[in-house]
Order: sequence, then C-alpha cells, then structure tokens
Amino acid sequence: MARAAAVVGTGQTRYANRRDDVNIPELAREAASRAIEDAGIDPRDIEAVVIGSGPEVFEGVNRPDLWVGSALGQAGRPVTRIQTGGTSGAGATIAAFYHVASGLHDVVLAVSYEKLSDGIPSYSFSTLSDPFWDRGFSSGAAPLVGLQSCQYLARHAPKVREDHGAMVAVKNRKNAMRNPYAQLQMEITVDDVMNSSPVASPIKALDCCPLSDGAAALVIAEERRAKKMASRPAWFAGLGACSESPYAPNIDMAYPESCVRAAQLAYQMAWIYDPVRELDVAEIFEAFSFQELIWTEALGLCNPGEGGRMVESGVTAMEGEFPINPSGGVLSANPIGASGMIRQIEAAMQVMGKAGAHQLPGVRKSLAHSWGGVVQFSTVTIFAGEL
Amino acid sequence: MARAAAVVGTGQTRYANRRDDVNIPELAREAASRAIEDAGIDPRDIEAVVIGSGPEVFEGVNRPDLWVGSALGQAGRPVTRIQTGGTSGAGATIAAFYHVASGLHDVVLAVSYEKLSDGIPSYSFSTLSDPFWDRGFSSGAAPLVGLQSCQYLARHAPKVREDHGAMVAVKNRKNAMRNPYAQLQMEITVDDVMNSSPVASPIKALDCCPLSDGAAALVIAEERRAKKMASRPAWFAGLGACSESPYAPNIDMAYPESCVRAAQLAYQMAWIYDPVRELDVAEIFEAFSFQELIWTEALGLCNPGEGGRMVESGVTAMEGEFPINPSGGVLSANPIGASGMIRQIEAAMQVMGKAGAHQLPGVRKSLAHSWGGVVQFSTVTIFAGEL
Amino acid sequence: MIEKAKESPGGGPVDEVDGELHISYRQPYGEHYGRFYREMCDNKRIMGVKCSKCGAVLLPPRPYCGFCYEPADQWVELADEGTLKTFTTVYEPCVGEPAVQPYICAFIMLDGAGVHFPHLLGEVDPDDVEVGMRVKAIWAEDRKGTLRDIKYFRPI
Amino acid sequence: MIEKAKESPGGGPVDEVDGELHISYRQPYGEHYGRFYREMCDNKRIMGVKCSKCGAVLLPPRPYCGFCYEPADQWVELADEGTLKTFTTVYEPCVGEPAVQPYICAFIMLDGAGVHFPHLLGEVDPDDVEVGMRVKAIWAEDRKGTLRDIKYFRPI
Ligand SMILES: [Zn+2]
Ligand SMILES: [Zn+2]
Repeated sequence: MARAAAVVGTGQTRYANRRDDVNIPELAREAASRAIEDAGIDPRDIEAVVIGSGPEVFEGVNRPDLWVGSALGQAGRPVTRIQTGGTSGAGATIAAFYHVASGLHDVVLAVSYEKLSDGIPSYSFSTLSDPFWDRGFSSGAAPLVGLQSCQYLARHAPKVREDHGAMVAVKNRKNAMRNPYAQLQMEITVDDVMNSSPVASPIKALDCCPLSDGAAALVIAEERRAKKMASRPAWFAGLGACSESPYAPNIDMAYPESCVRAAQLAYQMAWIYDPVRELDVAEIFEAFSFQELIWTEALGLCNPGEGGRMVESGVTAMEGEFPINPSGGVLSANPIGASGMIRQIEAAMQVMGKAGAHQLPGVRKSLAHSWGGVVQFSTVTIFAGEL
Repeated sequence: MARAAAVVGTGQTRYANRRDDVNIPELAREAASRAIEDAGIDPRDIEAVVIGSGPEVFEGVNRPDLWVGSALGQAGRPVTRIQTGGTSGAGATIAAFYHVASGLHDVVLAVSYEKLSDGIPSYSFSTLSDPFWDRGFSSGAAPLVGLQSCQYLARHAPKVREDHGAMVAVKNRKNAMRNPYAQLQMEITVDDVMNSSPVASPIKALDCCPLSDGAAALVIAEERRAKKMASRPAWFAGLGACSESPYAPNIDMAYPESCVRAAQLAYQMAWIYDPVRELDVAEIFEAFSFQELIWTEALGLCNPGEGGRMVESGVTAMEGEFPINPSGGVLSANPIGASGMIRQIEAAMQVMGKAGAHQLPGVRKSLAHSWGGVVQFSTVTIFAGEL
Repeated sequence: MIEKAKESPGGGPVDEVDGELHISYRQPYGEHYGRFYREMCDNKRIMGVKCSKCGAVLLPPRPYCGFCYEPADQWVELADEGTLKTFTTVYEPCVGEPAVQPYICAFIMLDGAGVHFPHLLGEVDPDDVEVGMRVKAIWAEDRKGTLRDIKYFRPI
Repeated sequence: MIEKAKESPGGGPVDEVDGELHISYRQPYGEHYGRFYREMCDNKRIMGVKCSKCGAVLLPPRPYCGFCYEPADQWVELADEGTLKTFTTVYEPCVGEPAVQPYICAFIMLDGAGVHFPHLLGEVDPDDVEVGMRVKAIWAEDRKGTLRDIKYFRPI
C-alpha cells in the first residue's frame, strides 16, 4: 500500500566516551556527510531532514534542531525533530520513511545524535516523565533494567541464569572488535562479567552499555531513485511501533507487550510468518545484557524462557544460525538518541552487503529493534534486499 | 500522489494564563477527548498518536510523551513526539498526515500542548540553540521580533507605519470576542495600543501575545473513513514546510525565505495560482502584531510593503474580503507548542463550517501558517472543503 | 546560563564552555494527586482509582485509565501490604535516590491493586529477598505528602 | 529535583509541587569557536570564514556553510565596523541580557561579512538610532573570549 522506499546510504561517527573535538552540529554533520557520500548523491538532492535526539536536558541545548540543522543543509528544506528517548533515532527513520512513502518527498535524510558527555545523564534521568510519581525511585537506567532483569530471571529460573546475561556481554563485546565505530571492543570471559562490580542486581559493570557521544545518519529514497543510487538498497519491508502506558494494568517488563506488538505489526507488513527462519540477522537494543534475552523472546525469535539457550548454544553468535548484534550492539556504544538508528543502519548494511569486517554472508532480510521510555516504547524495522 | 486525508474532528481547551486545575496530561486529554468526540469516533479507532510540544525546559518535564501519552490512549499504539518550537503543533499535524498519506494508518490523533505557567518561559528562551553565539543578545521573543519588526518598518516606511501593527492588535483582539477559547478578548483602540508600555521597540505591550496554558487536538482520517465520519471534512490540499539556517547569508527577517518557500510549496501542491482570490481565509501565527503584516506579504497574500494597507483598508477584518485570524490569532492566546496546530484547527473549522460565532460564510479553502525558531522555521497548510 | 571561556589544556584547538541550567517550576497536581498524597500524609492510606471499563485499580490515581481511555473515577482503598513482583539492589549512587548504598528498589503489587507500586525494601538483607514474598509498608512518623511518607516495605 | 508538598490555599483540590532543574554542562567549542574567541580576546579581531562555494563570509565561523552544505575553511578578518541593519530598544528585563534597561539590541553587517553580527548599541540615544547608520565596535579592556569582549557598537 505504501510507496516503496529504501535506505540507500548510511553514515556513523566513531563512538566515544567523550568527543571534545567537535560540538553537537559538527558531530551530527560527520555522520550526515558520510551517509550522503555513501549514497553517492549531492547534498542538494536531499529534500527534507529529520533529526532524532534524546531529552534536551542531556545536552542543555533547547531547540537543538535549529543549531544542528544549520550543519545539515537545513536552508530551503523542511526540518523536523523526533524526541522519544531511546527510540528517537529509530523514530526519526520511521518519520523519514513516512515522508517518502506519502509520495511528498523522494529523498530524505534522517540524522540522530547524542552527546552525553556534555551533560550529566544520570541526573537527567531523574527529571523524566511524571514529576509526581516515581522519579525518586528507580529513576536511573540501571536500576530500572535491574528490576526488569530480576523479573525475567525470576520467571524463568532455572532455565535462564545470571550467567546467560554474561554470555551476551562476552559475545557482543567480541563482535564489536570487528566494528570500527564501536566504543568498547573487548575480549572478556563470562567470569570477568560475573566478577565485575555490582551495579543494580542482577546487573554488574560489564553487563552495562557505556555512555557515548556519537551520531548516525541514513538516506532514504523512493523506488526509482533508490535503484539508481544503490546497487543493493535496503528496502523497508516491515515497520512496527508500539507504546504501553506506564500506568497500564500489569505492565510486564519481562515480556513487554509493546515489543511483542511492534514485532507483530512489522512481521505482518513484511509477510513474515516464521521470523527466525525468514530473517537472517537481528540488531537489538540491549542497553544491558539481559535485555538481549528478553527482546529476543518478545520479538518472537524464540519462545519465552528460551533466550538463555539461544546465547548459550551459540545460535546468536557471529557464526551461529541466527546472529544477533554482529555490530556489538548497544553494549558496545550507546549515544542514546542515535542508538535506535544505529541498529537500523547495521541491519540495513547487512542487507546491502556493506557491513565490512562484521558482514554476514547472504543476508536477505534483517531486523532492527529499539526501546525507549520506562521500557514501554518499542520499534521494529525489517529490511529486505529485494522488493 | 499522496493518499487523500482530511481533518474530521478538532478539540481545544480554553486558553488561560494559568491552568492550575489540571496537570499536563490532563490538559492534553481535555483537547484530545473533544477532538475524538467531534469526530464521532470511539477512542479505540485511533491507530497512532502524534504529540507536539515546545522545548522541554518550558515545563521541566523530560520525555513528556511518556506522561502525556498515558492520557491519550498510548497503550497498544505507536506514539511519537515532534519538537520544533513554535512549529511543533503544526509539525505534529503534518507528521500525522504523513502517517495517513503513507497508507500505513487510517485514523491518527495529533495532540499539542504547552503549559508555560509551570515554568519560566523567558529564562527558557535564553537556553535555546547555539550556546556559543547569541544567547546573551536578543534571546527573548520580544527583542527578536522587535528586530524583525524594525527591519520591516525601515524597509517600507512610510508606506507601512507603526500604527498598522496596532490595527492588527485591535482587529484580532476584537475577533477573539467571538471565540470562546480565546484568552484575551478585548475591545481596544489604536491609541490604546500606541500608548501601551514599550517592550522592545517598535513592540508595545498590546502588540504582544499573552503566555498561555492550553492544548489542541485533531483527528485525521483517510478518504473513505473521512467521508463517513464528517459531513464536510477539511481535506489536506496543500502542505509546505521550510527552514532557513540562522547562519545563512543575509537572512531577511522582513521577508523570510522559509515562509515564502513554504507557501510556494503548499500552493503548488494545492494548484493555487492566485492565493488571495482562491483562498477564503487565513489563520496566521502573529505572536506580535507586526508579524501579521510580514507573514501576509511572505505568504503572497499581498505584495511586499502592502501589509499595512491590507489591515488599514479593512480587507483582513472579519467582514473584509480576505479575513485574517477570525479566531483572534496568536495575539489572543499563545500556548507555544500548540499555537501552530490551533491555526490549522481554526482554518479546518472554517472549511467544515464549525467555527461557531466566528464562522465566515461559504469558506471553500483556507490557509494555516506557523513559524518557529529564530524566525526561520515555517509551515503552511491548506484545507479544502472538496477533494 | 553562565558562560566562561576556558584555557585549552594542550594549547590545541579544543575549548570548552561551562554552562548551567537552573530553572524552577511549579507544577499543579491535577485532579487526583492531591487527594492521593493527603490520604497518605493524614491517614496512612494508599488510595487507587478504579477504571470504569476494565475495572483495574490504578496507581497513581488519575482520572483516566491508561489502557482503556475511559474515566477512572471510583476511589478504592488499597492494602498497605502486597506481593513483591521484582527488586534490584542498587550499589551505585543515582541522583534523587536514597543516599546510602546499597539499597533495594522494588515493584510491589498491593493487595487489591492492578498495577505495581514502586518503592524501597528495608529491614532485610539483599540476599534474603525473593520475588513473590509478602511485604508491608512501614510508615514514616513525619509525613509530608510524598511517596517518602512510607519509609520502605519490609518482609512480613 | 526538589519536591515538596504545598498547602492548598483555599482547601480546594488544587495542589502544586515546586521543582527545580539544576544541571551543569561542559560543551566543546568544536573546530572554529575557539580561534574566533581567542582572536577577539587577544587581538581585538573579528574573524569569519568564507564558504568555498558561494563565497559568503560567515559568522559565527563554522566549518561549513549553512546554505550550501559546503566546507567553509578560509579565515577572513572582518572590519570591526559596519552598517546597522536593524535594532530594538528593550525596556523589559530578559534573562541573560544586560541588566540595565533600556538597552539597544542590534544586527550589524560588518564590512566584508555576509551575515549580520548580533550585538548592542551604546553611547547613543534610542531616538537617534536609524537603520543604515554606520557603527563601530568599542572593545572592552578586560576581555575574556566572549561576545562581551566588545562592550557595544557606537555610531561613527
Ligand atoms: Zn481500563
Ligand atoms: Zn555557501
């Protein structure tokens, strides 16, 4: 029903704990220029720009679209900004897709960034959402996901164990060694993770993503132009986004409804019935190691409680039958507002055959996932190598 | 090219200096519920929600989409948030239109709000955009538009005079007396405005919009459903959005390129060649009185320098040949992030025949305008009573 | 917003500017929060509201159900005890959290409620906490109308 | 974030909570701001950069043209005098602005520049200011590498 559209170029910055050599627009432009170059187009071909980034309090710049847009060819074009926390980057891509699918624009640039080192992220977390309720309790990211992970482990013990999380951390950090943009590239063991300092049980230091400065960008084009611009564009085959209310009855963080439903919507649109067979790879937003297990289940890539077995058996390893996060995932870099778009870029690159040292062979369809909020915003994007 | 879509229901709150009887989600819900009721649909018919609001620093709530969404039927649906300052509300509508035009969603709710009294807007203005450049100079809204208005008057004197601004203030505040939602409903004279206390020359107190708490919402549906839901839906006939860089050479605030181009894009899409003849009414984002003259010219509703004559001759009065801001405009209420959507709602209501006491006779086509940023974000929306 | 120029440490091209954001807010409670916190403060009672459609008892009390988009207007008193749904022992400081680490954050399903209550656990060793255990609120003597009017929950 | 419950003045349903946001930032200048402000501070020089495509001389200096999306890497010294493009006399206090009202904000097109320079006017009565007049920078003695290294512009 929607007009066909594809990712035709992608760009990323290196991700780092602190990029003090650039300001925010320069960081965003670094990624945008790479995406434009990768698409092989002239910047003037861009018809509209969508910017995604997290809460403004992260960087202390309000209306960052004004400042950032000036580095992105804002003049003469429509510019909009999506802000939905962890799903901002993926949401910007989806908004850019709508621009093209609607038939009103042919070539659109989506850019996302976060520069967490400019501010104090942990303090910022304590100013999110409802000021009258639970800001003073478990407002940090790690405690929140600690609660989520504990709920998950309690439900599925002894089938899922604490060291299954560690296995994810080991796998993804190792994958990151092949990704030139990754911030944390480490060869570590399950014991290293298990013995790392406790943060918010069951989460330990090596179960956590880093805080990152970084930006990502992609160019989306309609069918005719996409075919000209890229030898193998990454076609949007399925899209799903879903929210839950933080106040909905019985929100289930161990099997989040928003993720289950976003996946269902995306599979339905992409005509996918058996995702683990029909997809070749997934890039999942695992800010903390246990989340890869939880999302794997909620995305229907295995049954509930089977997430531990997936990683332990090597199925999700780079060489496994269904690799998850060959890029190293969010555990290897987390510029929050960009991380959802980075998953999409990595999934698109696998389909385009452009993932370099972490390219998997013969990828036809890939999945990108992101979450935001208090674990109740989810997006799922499916790319296909053929229309 | 795009799938046809229309506004089928609208809702507004009363606008007030301080709504201390509700919190932010309750304020947004008040407008949303009215829009859903006006559309005559069940809340469960809404397939996606788009939220628009201004800088988060205005209200001190980060990720307001989480909190506000919980009052808007967020559960089970995609929710996104647009933040582009003064154009946030209009941008949310445009994003919702893209949702429908793309074919992926049939019925979408767009909601915008601002609750300026919860924070300190003037302080917030000083944290916008580039932290290294001009935050410390003319960062407030009135000084910025003072600079814009001075540039405009200097260019066109003596054809345009300071009292032409006052005539806009008199006209719009009088129009507001017929609008039950307006915050400032006043019968004033040109002398009252000219003698009101100076704020930022040439702007005086009565040339300024108030600061407002308020919310607005609208429901957009695709063709088949729109025809069922409304006897006379307001069809999206034209859309244009455009930005300028604050650093572009020779930015011309007296005839802003972004507005000129947004209008051109919208007219092109709507097949409009002679806007003042083919349109019947315009709702223009005049946060300060002189802006109505400037935008009227930039929108091509008269030639440059003719804005003063337009208001002085009564052409733009409620009874004139081309009424502008029959609702009372932004001079009568300015909940910043919602004001752009309010213009769209008022323009849509005129086409739908639902504008009540300020309804104009026989409106077939209407225009809604908004601006944001440092006068360099513009949107134009054109509604038509027939497809 | 305070800005000051900074010396580049190595004489290179890097300069940084220190900024501050210091803004105060006054946010109205809206329809239900006021009563909710007054009941906690004055009567040591935890009150929820019942959705008129799905019947779930909601916390925090609000005039609508987050799931059904329907009014939620019937007040219901909840027990100040319930079942521990999940917990985390926090070892690193988070702004806005209790100052002394480690402390235990918990989601508790109060008897009669349809959504969890976020709070702390106390009087228990982290190693002895188990999901599913029964817990009870320990009220503060000096109550001010905030969630801290409950000091913490402790195992029964 | 400090929260305290507030008495409802009329005993009615309205309660408000006072909140504060107090966060500090450290933002890097990036490629060009450092040099720009050092030139102002050390040499009383206003430097722009020239777009490699359209040739416009840009302020603030940045490594790209906001219009062309092309690099802007050639530094150009601008005059510290120019033409007044527009001004406003401000009578009401704005946070971050000079403390004493009224003061005059202005956009000035420096000789050789392609975009205006935002600053203040001084040593002139507001009634005597006219768009198009020539103005010149008055430099501060105590310069710190900010736009305030120029005290204001005054008519020539
Ligand atoms: Zn319900
Ligand atoms: Zn240029």
